[in-house]
Amino acid sequence: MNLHIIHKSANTHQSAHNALHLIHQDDYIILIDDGIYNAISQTDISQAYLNTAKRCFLLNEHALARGIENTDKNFTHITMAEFVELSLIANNNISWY
Amino acid sequence: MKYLYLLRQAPYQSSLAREALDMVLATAAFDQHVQLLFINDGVFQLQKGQQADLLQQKNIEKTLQAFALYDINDVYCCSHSLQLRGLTTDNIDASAQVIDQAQCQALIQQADKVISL
Amino acid sequence: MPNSQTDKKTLAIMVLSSPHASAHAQTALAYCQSVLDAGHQIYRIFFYHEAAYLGNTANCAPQDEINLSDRWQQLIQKYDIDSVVCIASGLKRGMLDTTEAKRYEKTTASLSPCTELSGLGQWIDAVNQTDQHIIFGN
Amino acid sequence: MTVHDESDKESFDKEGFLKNIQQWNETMAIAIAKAENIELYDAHWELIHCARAYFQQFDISPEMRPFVKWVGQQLDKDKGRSIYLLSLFPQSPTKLISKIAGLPKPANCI
Repeated sequence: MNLHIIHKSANTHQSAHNALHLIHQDDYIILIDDGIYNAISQTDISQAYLNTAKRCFLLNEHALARGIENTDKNFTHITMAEFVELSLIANNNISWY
Repeated sequence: MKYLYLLRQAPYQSSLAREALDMVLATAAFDQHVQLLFINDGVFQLQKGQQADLLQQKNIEKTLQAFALYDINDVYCCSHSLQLRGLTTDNIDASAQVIDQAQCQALIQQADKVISL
Repeated sequence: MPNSQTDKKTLAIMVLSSPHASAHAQTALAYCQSVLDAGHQIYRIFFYHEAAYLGNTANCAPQDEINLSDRWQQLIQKYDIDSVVCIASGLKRGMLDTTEAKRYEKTTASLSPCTELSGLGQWIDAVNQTDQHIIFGN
Repeated sequence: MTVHDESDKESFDKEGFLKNIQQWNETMAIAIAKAENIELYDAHWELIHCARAYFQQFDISPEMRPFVKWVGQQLDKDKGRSIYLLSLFPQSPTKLISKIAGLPKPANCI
């Protein structure tokens, strides 16, 4: 399992879309920073992530900081401590910024 | 150790493309096995005919020619990225091997260390 | 090599963002704190590209704003973490220690003494020696 | 000895590197080499020109291993060995050759 870390909003940065091409069916993704906006429900990008990756996470405190509550329920909210553990069990962390 | 670099940056917009190449060359200079995947706007680094001196910048295309001296021979380019940008193999450096999505993913799977820049 | 007695791991961390260009330098700081809180070990932090500015001692933040360079330097000191500002990135951006200030005939050494200027070899070494590496972009 | 004499202060920095590499010429190379206690013979010049060609060709400064390979390709296989470079430019050959050949001062990056 590789962990794809998505930092940017798909609305402004192509990198959020570009990640899709390299996400393997066994890979996980986590949305952090402005990547959080990509989890908003019923957006094309949120569905694309959910259809591509094995599991999708988002960093809860970054969602709260932005006041974002309407995220797709299939994204698992995790803490920074859980993000750390996730990044440590991955074969590689692949950052998209 | 097998390193795979994902080179995603267009050459002259910021200094990151150049600094990524510096990292690539340093990795090779430290006797690590280096593989490169030019992907997304990174494929523009492979574009032929760059005249970076017009921007008073160092020429990325020239630096790519030094790969062989560093024993960097596994240079790949994402076909999907080329296609989206209206490029063909005729436009890019001949040393890069054009590969499809499954091959890109396979490269990542078999690398020890993946570095995304 | 992974330590099989415990699940504690070693990490190499690269930061590419300056304090103000994006949120990533702050996210990286929170990540590092969380790594240490969990008892894992940071083998080395490598500040590359715009993150060279995180080694700056000369920036002054208003009292109601966070001074991210200071926070990084405090974390590094508190946990005695090995940290490196890439010398090529640093020199270009005016992050000089006393040796380099002398070498380039500049009057000010702006780099925090808690970090050092060194080459990319320190990053390659860190990636080779650790269980995991992670990059916080620009 | 780094700075050659008072009149050179404008052209060279404290370590004896040329400040403006556009100004480089062979006379300057001789002066820089002399300050490093090296007298330049044909074998030295060959490598100096080789380093300048490397810089022209790749837009990067020569590092030991790739440069050794380059010298082997450009000159003679027997010359493409680090021991040969060391015999002519002791201690740190690529740094010294870069200095004498008017290439950018290395950032001590490696």
